[in-house]
Amino acid sequence: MQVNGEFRPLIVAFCCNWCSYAGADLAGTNRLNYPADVKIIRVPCSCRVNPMFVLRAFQRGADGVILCGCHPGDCHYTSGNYFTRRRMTLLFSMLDFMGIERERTRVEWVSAAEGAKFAKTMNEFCEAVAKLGENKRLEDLRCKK
Amino acid sequence: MMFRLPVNRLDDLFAAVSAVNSLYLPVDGNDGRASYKKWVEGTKLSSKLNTVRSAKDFFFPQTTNLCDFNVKDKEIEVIDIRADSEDFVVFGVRACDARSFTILDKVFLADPIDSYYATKREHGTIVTLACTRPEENCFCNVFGIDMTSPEGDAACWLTDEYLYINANTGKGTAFIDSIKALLEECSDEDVKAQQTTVKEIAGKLPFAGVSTDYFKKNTLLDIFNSEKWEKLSESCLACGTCTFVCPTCQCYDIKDFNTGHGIKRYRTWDSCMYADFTKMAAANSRNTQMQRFRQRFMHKLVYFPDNNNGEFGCVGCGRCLSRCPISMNIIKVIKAFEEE
Amino acid sequence: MHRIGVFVCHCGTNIAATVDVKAVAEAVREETGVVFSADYQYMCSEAGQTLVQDTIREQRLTGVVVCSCSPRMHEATFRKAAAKAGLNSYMVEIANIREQCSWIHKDMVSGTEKAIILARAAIAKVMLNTPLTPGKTPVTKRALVIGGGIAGIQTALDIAEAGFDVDIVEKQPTIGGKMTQIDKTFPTLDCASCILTPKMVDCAQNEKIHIYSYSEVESVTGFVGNFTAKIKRKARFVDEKKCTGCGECVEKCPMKKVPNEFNLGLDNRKAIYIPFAQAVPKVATIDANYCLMKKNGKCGLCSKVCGAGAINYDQQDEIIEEKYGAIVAATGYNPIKIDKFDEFAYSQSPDVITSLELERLMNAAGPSNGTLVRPSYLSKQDDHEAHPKTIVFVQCVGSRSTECRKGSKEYCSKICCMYTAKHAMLIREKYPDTDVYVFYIDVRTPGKLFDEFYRRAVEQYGVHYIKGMVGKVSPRADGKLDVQGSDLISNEQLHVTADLVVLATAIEPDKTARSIGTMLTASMDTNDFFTEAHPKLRPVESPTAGVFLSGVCQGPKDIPETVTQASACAAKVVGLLVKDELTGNPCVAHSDELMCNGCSACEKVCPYGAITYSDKEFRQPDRTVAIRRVASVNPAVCQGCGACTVACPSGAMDLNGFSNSQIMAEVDAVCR
Amino acid sequence: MQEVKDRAKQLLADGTVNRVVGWKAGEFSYDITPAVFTSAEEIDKDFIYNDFCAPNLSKYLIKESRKEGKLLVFLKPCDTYSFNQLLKEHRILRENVYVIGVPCTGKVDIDTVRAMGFQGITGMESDGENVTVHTLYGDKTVLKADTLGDKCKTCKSKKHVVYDELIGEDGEVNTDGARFELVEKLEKMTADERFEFWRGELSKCIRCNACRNVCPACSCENCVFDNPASGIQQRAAVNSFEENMFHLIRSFHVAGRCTDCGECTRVCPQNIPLHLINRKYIKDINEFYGDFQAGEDTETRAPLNAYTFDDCEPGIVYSRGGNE
Amino acid sequence: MDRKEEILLISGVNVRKCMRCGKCSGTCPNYDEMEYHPHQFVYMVESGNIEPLLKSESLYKCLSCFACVERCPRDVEPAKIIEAVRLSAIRQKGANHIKAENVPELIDEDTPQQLLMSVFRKYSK
Repeated sequence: MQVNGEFRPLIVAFCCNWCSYAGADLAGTNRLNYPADVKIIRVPCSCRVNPMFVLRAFQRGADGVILCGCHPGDCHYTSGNYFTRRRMTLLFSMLDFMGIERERTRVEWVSAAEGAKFAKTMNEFCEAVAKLGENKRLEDLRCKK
Repeated sequence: MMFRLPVNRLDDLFAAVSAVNSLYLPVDGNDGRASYKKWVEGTKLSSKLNTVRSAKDFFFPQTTNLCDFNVKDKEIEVIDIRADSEDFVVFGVRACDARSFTILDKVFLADPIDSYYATKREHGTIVTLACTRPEENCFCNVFGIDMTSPEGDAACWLTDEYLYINANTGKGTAFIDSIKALLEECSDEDVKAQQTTVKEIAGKLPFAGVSTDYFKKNTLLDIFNSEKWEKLSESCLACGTCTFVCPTCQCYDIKDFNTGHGIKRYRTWDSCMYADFTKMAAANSRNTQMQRFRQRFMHKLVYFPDNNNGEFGCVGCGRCLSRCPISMNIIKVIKAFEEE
Repeated sequence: MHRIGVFVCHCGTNIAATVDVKAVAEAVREETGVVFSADYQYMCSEAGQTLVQDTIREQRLTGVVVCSCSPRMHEATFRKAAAKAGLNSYMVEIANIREQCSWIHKDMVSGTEKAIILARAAIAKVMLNTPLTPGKTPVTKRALVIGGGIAGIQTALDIAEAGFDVDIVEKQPTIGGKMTQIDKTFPTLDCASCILTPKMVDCAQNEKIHIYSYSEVESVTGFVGNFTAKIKRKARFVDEKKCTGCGECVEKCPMKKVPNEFNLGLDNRKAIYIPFAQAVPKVATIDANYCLMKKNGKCGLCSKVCGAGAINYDQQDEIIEEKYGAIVAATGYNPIKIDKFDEFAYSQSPDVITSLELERLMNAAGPSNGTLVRPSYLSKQDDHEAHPKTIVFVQCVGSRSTECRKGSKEYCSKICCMYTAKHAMLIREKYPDTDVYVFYIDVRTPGKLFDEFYRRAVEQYGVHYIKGMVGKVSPRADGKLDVQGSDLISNEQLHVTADLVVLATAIEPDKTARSIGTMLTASMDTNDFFTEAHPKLRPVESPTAGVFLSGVCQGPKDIPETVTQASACAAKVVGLLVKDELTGNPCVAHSDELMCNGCSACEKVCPYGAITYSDKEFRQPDRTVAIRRVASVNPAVCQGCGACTVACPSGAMDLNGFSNSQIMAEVDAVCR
Repeated sequence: MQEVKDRAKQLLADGTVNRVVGWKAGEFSYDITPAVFTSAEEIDKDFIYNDFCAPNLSKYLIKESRKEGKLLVFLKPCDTYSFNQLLKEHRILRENVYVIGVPCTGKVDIDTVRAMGFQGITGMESDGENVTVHTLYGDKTVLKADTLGDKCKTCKSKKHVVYDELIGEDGEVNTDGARFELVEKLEKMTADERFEFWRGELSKCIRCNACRNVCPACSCENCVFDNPASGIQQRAAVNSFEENMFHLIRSFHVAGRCTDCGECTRVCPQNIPLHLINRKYIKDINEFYGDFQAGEDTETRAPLNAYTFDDCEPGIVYSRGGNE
Repeated sequence: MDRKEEILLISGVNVRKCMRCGKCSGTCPNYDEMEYHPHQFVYMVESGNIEPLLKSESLYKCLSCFACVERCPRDVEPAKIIEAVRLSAIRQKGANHIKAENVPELIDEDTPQQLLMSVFRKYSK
């Protein structure tokens, strides 16, 4: 998306309810800035994120997709993020294999106490995606305005 | 009137056509298979007999955007998205594919006319190319098609030295006129000679003697209720390969796609082999794969001829024979019935 | 037709300072399905909630979106408010425009723009919400405790104390567990039986507690609040109700050469036996493997002498079925087998013993009546060589080791450092002429008064602690033991001639734990310890709802820690049993049977064992009937993580409240 | 192979089975059709097992094994992996199937032969070493090794992992890793090159569903791409995104379940090397979580339904080469 | 490659697994003959303090009885480390021991070629 002649990436962040969403709340409570480009979608657990959600986001115009969950070992549901870890490692590896820029996807473990990490992660991710520019390789032209 | 052009000047011909209109012709891909590509400087005409996908794509593409609309509560705004069509030329269409347009025309140009198809037909010039080395899968002659004198707006013959061209329609004449500077008028002797040789090969093709009489002599219901369908269809995978490579299959589905800021209505090819083909609110009219399999062949061999003066809905291009994952095809179906 | 109401909160200036709330309210009014939007100072206030409720009624709203602070703050508030106005509480969605918008952005333009997008996402989601009703299941007010050691006893006592019925199933003839075999406890050095046996008696006398001794759990079905367990009462050939525990039968039994498991085989017992004097229930048990009557039908002495007529050689195993609301695993531990550790010569010399054997050798009720003797001299305790003059303790035998081939454990067994200090101290106190060496890798003494205790062993009692490991123990012809080990501090190899070597053997979960875990669908780690629902926050619950963990079955721990956990576990059980019915979380997974392939992928990833399979008949499109294996989710057990929804390739599994279509609608909305 | 035919007739005759799932001869030597045979006459007439019988029969058993009576199926070594995988997912009723393992030395692929320049192929014969190709324009003999399809060129195993009886000698699992060579080559390319490669390949897709419908791992009762409720239903690959979407999601759904039988590539009418996508998953799984061969047994958990505490982090993707 | 890496590569041992229990040295039958003991080999290689080991006679005192390998609770395999240090020392001296041009004169009828090959491999760089 171009805003005042400057490219602003659209970032979709899936956050697990118990750790990362709370971490994002904490970032807010501590007034830690990160770009408004980030739109958070709450899921019960990172393991709820279906690869098709990730692709859907790209289809609809997202320039980057990030998944945040509890640190391995801290999952509210004991094992959810372990499955996430495998699923997303393989999916992102495949996207990379298909030539989709690997910096457009990321998984980060953020606990409910890590507001600062959440903000830092989002700042870094936005910057990395902004550098890449618009998502052209997984776009659906029909969805462009 | 026959014209010719030395083979080494083919590129000049293509360049001249391209200068005016888009030109599409069969090109070899890196996997050795041919497909239609737009001609650009350096593009070479394929040496293969035919393309994997048929020339149908130019007039009835796999997906066509029909219109856009916006919905706001109960208001609907419809937007016609059709841009002005440009003229184009398809070169190198074989006799079988050329005949497919006769069949497609009967469907799409009958009342009510399909304006999307009609527009494409209007703007497209089909330049055909006679076959010289038919494949074992070819059986166009079963349906009375002469591979050595293809239909189309203009027909071509390629020999070692020359490309011969002759107009069949007014559009074809106009096409030849547009490139006349490159052509010289000539006799049709060489063409005749080639036709004789190729016809001889065609007569020896494995399926040259296949007869379709069974489907003319027996009633629709007898064929429909035959026990043979069960066995013939038992290993069908229900994929749409035969349908999608077929030059005469013309079924489509209409879908809406919500882009988030409007609806796009488009149509896409559909296949009667699919379980959800013509699925209706209540259920599906054909519940088993046997019924769906039967539908495809009944349509080509019975329903279509019944409605079109006995003309079969197949042109014998052989694509389904070479592409079916389980090697079940119309020839095996015809033969199974002919056995009786 | 949707009728959505959107309420935008100012939160004083918390939101309104960075987000143009009026513009948000206006913008969302344009959205399809939205029939009402308003902004308000404090949505969570009484007045704000009233606004929501009035609007629901006046506008006949089908869904509510509140743009405010995090749903973690006030989702419950607005759900309750909506419910009061007659709207299903799950038709409410929150757009987080405070923590995740106004508080992190400074610029009014981008803040407002983002708030509108977040509101749209919530609207898109709420349009796909469906009214949900939490399922309710009744709770059987009875608990089952598997294992009657100190963990099980404490848990049972606490549950009974709260007024609930509780059954203890113990596979041995008596409850009490490992603690009954221990002589003294650290760091106070009080006698284990003195503190344990009163608790055992309490169990027996408590009318809320029923003890199934010499019994095992055969099967468990059901789910939280509604378990059914089958308990096998193994035939002990003595009528528990009649037996008075007088011991006359034991006295008369001619079969004397049965290895006494209570004393770890250091002495013998009879074929009919009471494990120890304070056993609960104090009932005799016939060991059918040795009883002459059972083996060849000749003898019957016990039956003759039994005044109560309690002996019944024809007794059969009995299966009892009982319903429970909660189940506690308290299956305990055992020392590992160390016969593969050749270097310590455990199998070669009787004078190389495990620490638990030492407990028995030092116990007044043990095979030597409390006098410390070398096991090789048990039958000639008066010999002047009987008393060990030099004792070597070896730490970490089988613990902290990756030698799986020997049966080693990678974990630290946690209790050995302390009990070794205890043993060393007790020996030095009672037999000051004895030299005691302790070879250690590390001494680990976290715990109240623990390090002080260990230092006392060194400083007051003069126990020689050597940093290093024993490499080899070789029995000598004269019965003494050559101990070769390294002293890493002085960088020497030491050779000690010892009379007794005590191995601090690693402990492992009881062998029955694995099968019980499977029965309970409770997950276990690779070491067969039960896994907690959360390692920090839910340490006494299994991830399987209604299953609780007490004692060492969850991980190595000492007695004080075990008792602490046992009581915590009881508190959790009571918290469950006190409810008349369980209100489920309606945001659970459900399977569309028409789409399910029965492939079991979902079952494999479910941490709660909430998914089961059954063969069902389905009418096919061609009107024939086919039987397919399909999954179904028990909503009372499912916790709603959604792992199954992604594992399912056909998309048959979906999650209420976070369905595929809802999440995708949100994605679409934020990307619009 | 007469032995195969005889055994089929024998088992039919003694009532062990009431039908045989096998291969049926076609018009030419190469157009083999999977078929169900119910009598010795049918077997004598049409049954065939030779170097052209490439189709993997295991997927037919999902339906067939649920019918009345026991059936006999012939499985090549690589087909037995698919069979096992389907057993593991409870898709085949094992008690209704009698499995005979048949040996395989690689199957001749008609498209490979055509790509060698042959036109008008009216027949082929193989003696195991050489293949004689009869065409309208003359005959020629070529090495059989040169005529193999992609699935056979890098055969993963000549060992039958499940069978009730075996005809011929059992072979060995191939562990040379040759099947990953092309994947490796792609991995070494730059992201731009990989993107171009896949765009070029996937843009050929006509969404005929042949890959999906032939795939033994794609055994869903109702595929998400056919299901309007899934949100990703597709009738056709409308544009480049949907082409990617279909193949990405399909391969993810079969990741850890794909036995690498290679049928997808064999049947693709557009010659898209689809197996490379699946092999990439297999290669990644092997590298990240330890060697795993789907269908090797019926017990081991699929890698995506399992985890270890110290699995690699998704970041491993970013630390690898090939991102220039 | 520095010396430590070389030793780790040759031995294939992960010295970080050592938990300093000393059981290797507790079990060593030739302990008293050695200046540096098995646990010290492991520790010193880990800390990169390898020069003293290379100079020490201990290298050649190890009996390669593998008792330490058998007994080590963490599967560290100290004997392999000692062997690797020994190999490293030999390789260091290696170039001087045998050169390609010296090989022909060593060949006689009784010496198996294989021996020469392994000598060549072991004692030259």
